[in-house]
Amino acid sequence: MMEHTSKAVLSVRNMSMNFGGLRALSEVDIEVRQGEVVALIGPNGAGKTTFFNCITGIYTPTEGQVLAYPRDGKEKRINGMRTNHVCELGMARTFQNIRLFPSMTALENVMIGRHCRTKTGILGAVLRGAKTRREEQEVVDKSYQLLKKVGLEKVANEYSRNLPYGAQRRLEIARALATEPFLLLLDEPAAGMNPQETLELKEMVTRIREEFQVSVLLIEHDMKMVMSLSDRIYVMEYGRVISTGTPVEVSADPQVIRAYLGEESDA
Amino acid sequence: MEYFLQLFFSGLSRGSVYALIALGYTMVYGIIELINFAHGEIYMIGAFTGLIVAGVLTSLGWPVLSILAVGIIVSVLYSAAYGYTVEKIAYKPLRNAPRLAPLISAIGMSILLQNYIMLAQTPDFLPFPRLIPDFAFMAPYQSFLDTGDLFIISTSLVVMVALTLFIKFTRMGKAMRATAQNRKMAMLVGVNVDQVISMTFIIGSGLAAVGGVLIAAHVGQINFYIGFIAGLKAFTAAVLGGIGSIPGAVLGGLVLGWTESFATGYVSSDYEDVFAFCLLILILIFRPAGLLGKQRAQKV
Amino acid sequence: MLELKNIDTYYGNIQALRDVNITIKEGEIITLIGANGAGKSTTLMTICGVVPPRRGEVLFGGKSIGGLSADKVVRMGICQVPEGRLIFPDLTVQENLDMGAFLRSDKAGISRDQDQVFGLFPILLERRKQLGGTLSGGEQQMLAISRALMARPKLLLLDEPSLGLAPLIIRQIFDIIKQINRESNTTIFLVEQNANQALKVAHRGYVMENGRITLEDACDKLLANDAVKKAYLGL
Amino acid sequence: GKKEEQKAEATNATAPASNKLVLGVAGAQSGDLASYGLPTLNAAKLVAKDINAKGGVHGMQVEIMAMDDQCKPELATNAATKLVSEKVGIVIGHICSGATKAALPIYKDAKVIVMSPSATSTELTQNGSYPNFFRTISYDLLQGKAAATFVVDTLKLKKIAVIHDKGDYGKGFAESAKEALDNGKQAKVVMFEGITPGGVDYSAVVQKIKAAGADCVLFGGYHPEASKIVAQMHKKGLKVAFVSDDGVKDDTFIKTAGPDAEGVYATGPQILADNEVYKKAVADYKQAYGEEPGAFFPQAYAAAQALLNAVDKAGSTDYDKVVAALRKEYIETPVGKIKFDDKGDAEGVSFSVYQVKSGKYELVK
Amino acid sequence: MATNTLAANLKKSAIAALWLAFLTLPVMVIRVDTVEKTITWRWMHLLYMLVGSFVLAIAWHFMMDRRDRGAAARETEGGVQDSALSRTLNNPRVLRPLMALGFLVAATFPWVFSMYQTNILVSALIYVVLGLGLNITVGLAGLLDLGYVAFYAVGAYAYALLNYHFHLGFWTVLPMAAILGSFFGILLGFPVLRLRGDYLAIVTLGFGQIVKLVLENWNSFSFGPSGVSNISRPGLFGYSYSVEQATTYIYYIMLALVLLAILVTTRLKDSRIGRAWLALREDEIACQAMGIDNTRAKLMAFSLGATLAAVMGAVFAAKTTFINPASFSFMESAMILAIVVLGGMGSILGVILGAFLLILLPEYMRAFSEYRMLLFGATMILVMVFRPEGLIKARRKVYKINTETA
Ligand SMILES: Nc1ncnc2c1ncn2[C@@H]1O[C@H](COP(=O)(O)OP(=O)(O)OP(=O)(O)O)[C@@H](O)[C@H]1O
Ligand SMILES: Nc1ncnc2c1ncn2[C@@H]1O[C@H](COP(=O)(O)OP(=O)(O)OP(=O)(O)O)[C@@H](O)[C@H]1O
Ligand SMILES: [Mg+2]
Ligand SMILES: [Mg+2]
Repeated sequence: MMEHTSKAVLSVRNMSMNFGGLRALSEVDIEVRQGEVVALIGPNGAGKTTFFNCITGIYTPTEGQVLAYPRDGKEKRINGMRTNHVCELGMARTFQNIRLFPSMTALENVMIGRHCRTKTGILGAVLRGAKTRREEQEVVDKSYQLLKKVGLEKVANEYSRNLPYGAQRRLEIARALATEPFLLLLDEPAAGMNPQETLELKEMVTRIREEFQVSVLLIEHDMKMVMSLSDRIYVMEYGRVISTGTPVEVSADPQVIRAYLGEESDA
Repeated sequence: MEYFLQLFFSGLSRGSVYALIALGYTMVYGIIELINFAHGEIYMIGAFTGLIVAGVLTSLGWPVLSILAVGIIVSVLYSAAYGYTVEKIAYKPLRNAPRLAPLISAIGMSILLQNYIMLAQTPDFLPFPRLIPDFAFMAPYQSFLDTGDLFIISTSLVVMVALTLFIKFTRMGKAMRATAQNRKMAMLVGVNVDQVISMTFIIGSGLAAVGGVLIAAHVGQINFYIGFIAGLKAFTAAVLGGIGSIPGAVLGGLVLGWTESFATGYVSSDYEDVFAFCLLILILIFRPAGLLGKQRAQKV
Repeated sequence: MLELKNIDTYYGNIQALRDVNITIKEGEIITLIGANGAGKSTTLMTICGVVPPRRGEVLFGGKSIGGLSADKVVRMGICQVPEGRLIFPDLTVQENLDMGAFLRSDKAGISRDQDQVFGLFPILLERRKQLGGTLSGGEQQMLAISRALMARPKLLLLDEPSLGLAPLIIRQIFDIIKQINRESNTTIFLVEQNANQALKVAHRGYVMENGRITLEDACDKLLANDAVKKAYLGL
Repeated sequence: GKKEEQKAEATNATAPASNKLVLGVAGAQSGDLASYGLPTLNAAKLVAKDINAKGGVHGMQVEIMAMDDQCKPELATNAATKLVSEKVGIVIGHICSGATKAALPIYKDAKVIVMSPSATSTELTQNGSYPNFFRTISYDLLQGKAAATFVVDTLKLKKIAVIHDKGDYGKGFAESAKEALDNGKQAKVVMFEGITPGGVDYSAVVQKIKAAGADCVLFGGYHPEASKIVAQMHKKGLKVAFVSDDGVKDDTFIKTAGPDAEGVYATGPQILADNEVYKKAVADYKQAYGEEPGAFFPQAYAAAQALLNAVDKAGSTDYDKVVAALRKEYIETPVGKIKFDDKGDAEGVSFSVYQVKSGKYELVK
Repeated sequence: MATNTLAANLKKSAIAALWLAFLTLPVMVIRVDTVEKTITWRWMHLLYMLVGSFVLAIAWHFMMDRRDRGAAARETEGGVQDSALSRTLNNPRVLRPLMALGFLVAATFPWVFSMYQTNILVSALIYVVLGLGLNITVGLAGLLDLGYVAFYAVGAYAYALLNYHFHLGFWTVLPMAAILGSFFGILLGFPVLRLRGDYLAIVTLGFGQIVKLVLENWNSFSFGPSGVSNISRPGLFGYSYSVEQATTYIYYIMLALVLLAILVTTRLKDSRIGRAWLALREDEIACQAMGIDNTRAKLMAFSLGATLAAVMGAVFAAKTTFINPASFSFMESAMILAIVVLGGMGSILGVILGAFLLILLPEYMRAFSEYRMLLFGATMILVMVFRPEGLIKARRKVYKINTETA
């Protein structure tokens, strides 16, 4: 487990989000520190995905501060920043309802992730000089390596829409990694996987964290995975953070048990 | 003030013409998301059928209003049959094709139908009998609004209400809405998607025919090309109001009519269409789904 | 009640099901487990007529339904909760439920079932007027299940009903499955990743690998099977 | 290859190799303007049939080669090159001024004689750049002037609303008329505006005319719009003179406008009521096609007659000879007894003003 | 079995024929004159319809069976859904010699064929480039543009007016037209950034109409509906030449431009930018979330497409020497779109084929005179029904993976 004193990479203060009359998030404070795996759990409709949407620029939070600390260490306020800039900054996400590019191959999907780290413009593409060709080959190679990391190198040339659900989830992770993030945001990565596959996924996430030096913020309903993977957990209900702490602390919190885990714990 | 009112009513009568055609447009679009370029041609065929019926019945000496009624009924039946057939030939085989394929086949169908009517009938303009009599009680208001305008406006409104109720409350209407949103899912709750789509075309085309006969009777002339121009305008109206929305089609038609009318009245008719399209662009910039269109539920 | 005989199904040139045989008796809960991409969802889609089989027969109540279109199959009393929360995004929660009862005309029964569904998932009652597309993932899943329940099918096909649900709700879902099976004698065909739970509620289970059925047994036996334990239960 | 073609051309020019004379007919034969192009084609067919029945032109049977251009300039150049490639020496067309302008340089280069029944753009003949171009219709400038003169001098009206259909023809007429009115200084143009052709409703513009206090509407354009406007003028209680152009001087106008057509003035080529050729041509048309001839039919008929007559008189399709014959030989046509001046306009074609009286256009004295 | 299906087909066709005859009955048989109050009955037409539609229906059903069977066969045999045509054309062994042949024909064309043939080929080539340009916007980036012809008009008028007022030559104006085109592309691009799918379509359609209307009405600027005539043909070092020579010259200019356009579009398609467009087309939200600037990508697609259109506009004006607003109607945009879709969206070879089909077909159908547009419409429907992916399916680049690195 990481030291708690390491510096923050994401710090959300007092954030709220309203949809018309519905307050989906209210006064949420969440912090992710360097190298941590932080989990966000809570009942359905608690506002977890909305939280992701708010910090990645898909929604603009109604109130509050979202501060990010990219690798260069400078603090950046990112409320309402455009999604692509957030991604460029180094926060990449996956989606709860998978959003791959269905009629592109697995490899191409990952290559899209490289877009913001490469430079070729129109003129370069048309002239296709040595530099462009080099960059292009680099994109292909890097993407392939990433596919390998998530165990999809065999289906590199399959259309992503034809991949099974579980593979699509892993592909989304590879695509996100291709953007070289410092913070990886995973929305229910284990959904649709069986316990065995979930186990493998857990190991994969651990490996990725080590290898790419990323912090991970994770939404997940699979308690076994959450409890064994995360350093810290935030629990949300009705748009509020109701509990926070280490897995052990949280799973003993009676409020969490009432709202989310239920009495008997046989997961 | 009088001038303003005159322009207002001019816009109203013009707009209700657009509205009447836009209703069918929006309906078909709402279900299969196809800009059915052949819709204007169905409208034109409705008008031609009406003309032929009127010609035959006039020679038999029928009274005007009953000719109008029979003319509308026959041309509704015929246009509906055309709509049904067009769907079967040009769109149904393309259900699973890329999205633009049916659009192109719709353009092809539009060209085909235009030339078919041109060859079978005449390229020239044909006078359409004045089937809508001028009611005496409208005489004092005629400089604002005549009986024909009244007919068209009230038909649009009646059709709008009827369609809205139909879609909201009947089983077929519900099936249509479900099909519109997710075809696979609609199938899984037991909707016969083929039947729903056919039905949509039948209703939409029937409406086009009502419009065709009424408008032709009002304007007094038809040729094979009227559908194309009317179709473009009606399509614009449908989008303006929020495509797929039934009241939106009527509102869009009226707004378009008023824009053109006021642009003509206060600026110049040289640029009436420029105003209309600029308004369209402006509205869509601020309301990307049209005036009454619902923004698609987008959640990630 | 439902019988799949030697089913082969293809997506284009990819064969997804190979010689699949499954039998479901009236009143049973049957579960189908398998890895990602094994062909579980395809099996359900084949039963419903969305992806027709290239070879083999699908019998429902003794009648062949292999070539029927989806809506006809639904009319015969088979209803599916598809994978990935296919709901109507621009219909409200209420309208989504009404669509579930599309083929029914008994008003009283419908409103009774609706009350029951709202009883099961009170959050849906709260969100009744909200558009389906703006619900949270879990709420959408609940809605999809509820919509299928509204159809009062004879045979209910569930494709990963626990997907994206909170632990509390998952437990509740499996209770509901047992309950509707018991109370209204609905036959249930359950596809689940959560094999542990699925094998606990079901009577019999099938295991699928690469489009083939590799194992078929009573659930307690499968739970004890080492291969199953290792591959699907993560033990 | 090229050489053979050139040789063929050479032989073609001196003595026709085959026993036929090809007459090209180019214009809108499909698309939205087909109703202006098809009567021309039919007229040419009728004339050819007539002449062929009489043994042809110097023993050559006349054959019609139809070329559709939909009134689009690019298609017109295609049609023109096609006709040039086919070694056609005489062409009737094109229908629209725009298409004609696009096609003429090609014909000019290949020395093909072109005669339009309907392209009225003033510059086509008046700026002298197309010696190979002739027409059996007079041009916008004269027609606009004629209409303006009539409004001012005969009708003695003072406040004129000039309306047009934004088209080449209609706007050309309207502009000429406006210019004549402005120059004349006796009447005032109170409004000058274009309407959108094909519209369903022109009541807004009618209200505007009313508000402008005009005592005369001068309309440049074609009959479909004209009939809608007069109908709406009557409905909105605007009872002022309606004066229009040749595009409206058409029986279809009277048919479509019905009672509203009564009293409408239109300028048009003078066709004398006792013109036997005209009567015969119309009768033939009715017999052959079972309907009234459409727009520009008399002019097209005249063009076909004039061209074939010139070839006949010239003895061959030789360019210079035919041009000379066109300039010299008079011929009786539906539009009167005509020959062509140096610029290519038909002499003897002038404009008169007609008025609809009890369902017929009658010459206004 | 075979006779059985034949019998079934005949029966279906008979029913279809009866139905069509019924449908066409009023329009085909009756002609009324409501003023003279006369009615003409043309019963012969009914007979033609019956026979004609019976024959057509048989052919239709036959083709439909083949299509469905073909689809089934492809599924079982495991071939990727490529048609025989695209397979053959995508096979390098066939493609190379074919391209060589094509090049040879292209290079010598004006010397072998008549001026007419050259002339319509130039038209077709213009549409090839227009198609390639629209293919960027619609085919690659997925932005349905129904007002594409506006940019074509911009280029044409740019040359026509600059030539008229300032006597600027073709070669001077060509780059200016390109710049103007891309400027207009961005101008249109901005307001429509937020719009999706068909809303985009209607706004672009509106934009096209606005440009046309302005050209029609703004007399002092554009000479209104009467257009600009006597536009100079492209200059050749002050050398003067005949129409025929000019056609040949323009032909070669066009050939070079086509090759350039092909080069640009192929390279862009397989580049970083091309991939971004593809992603944009598939899922805008995910695309942006993966760090692609949607705004930039869209504007780039719009302005590149517009640039090509504007360049073609200048060539068009130089070729016809006369332009008027009527040449830039909505139907023209629809035609260019049809070229792209009919040929095969995203496929460059397809676009070329599509342009040839749609531009040359009506020309060669001149023999059918009045019926040509009828047949043309029918062809569009048939091609789409029997080849919904277009004549040639776009081919995906296969990436070479360098496993050693990293
Ligand atoms: N665009 C929107 N409009 C209206 N309500 C919304 C919108 N997006 C989310 N909501 C509502 O906000 C609440 C929070 O949704 P959110 O998707 O964040 O839940 P969640 O915690 O991710 O749940 P789950 O675990 O089920 O995915 C839900 O009740 C949902 O209905
Ligand atoms: N539309 C499609 N086109 C082509 N192949 C498909 C399609 N849908 C599924 N497949 C393939 O068919 C196989 C079976 O897929 P299916 O969705 O039935 O698996 P599953 O068992 O439901 O997996 P999961 O647990 O991930 O949902 C997979 O290999 C998949 O790649
Ligand atoms: Mg969520
Ligand atoms: Mg599945």
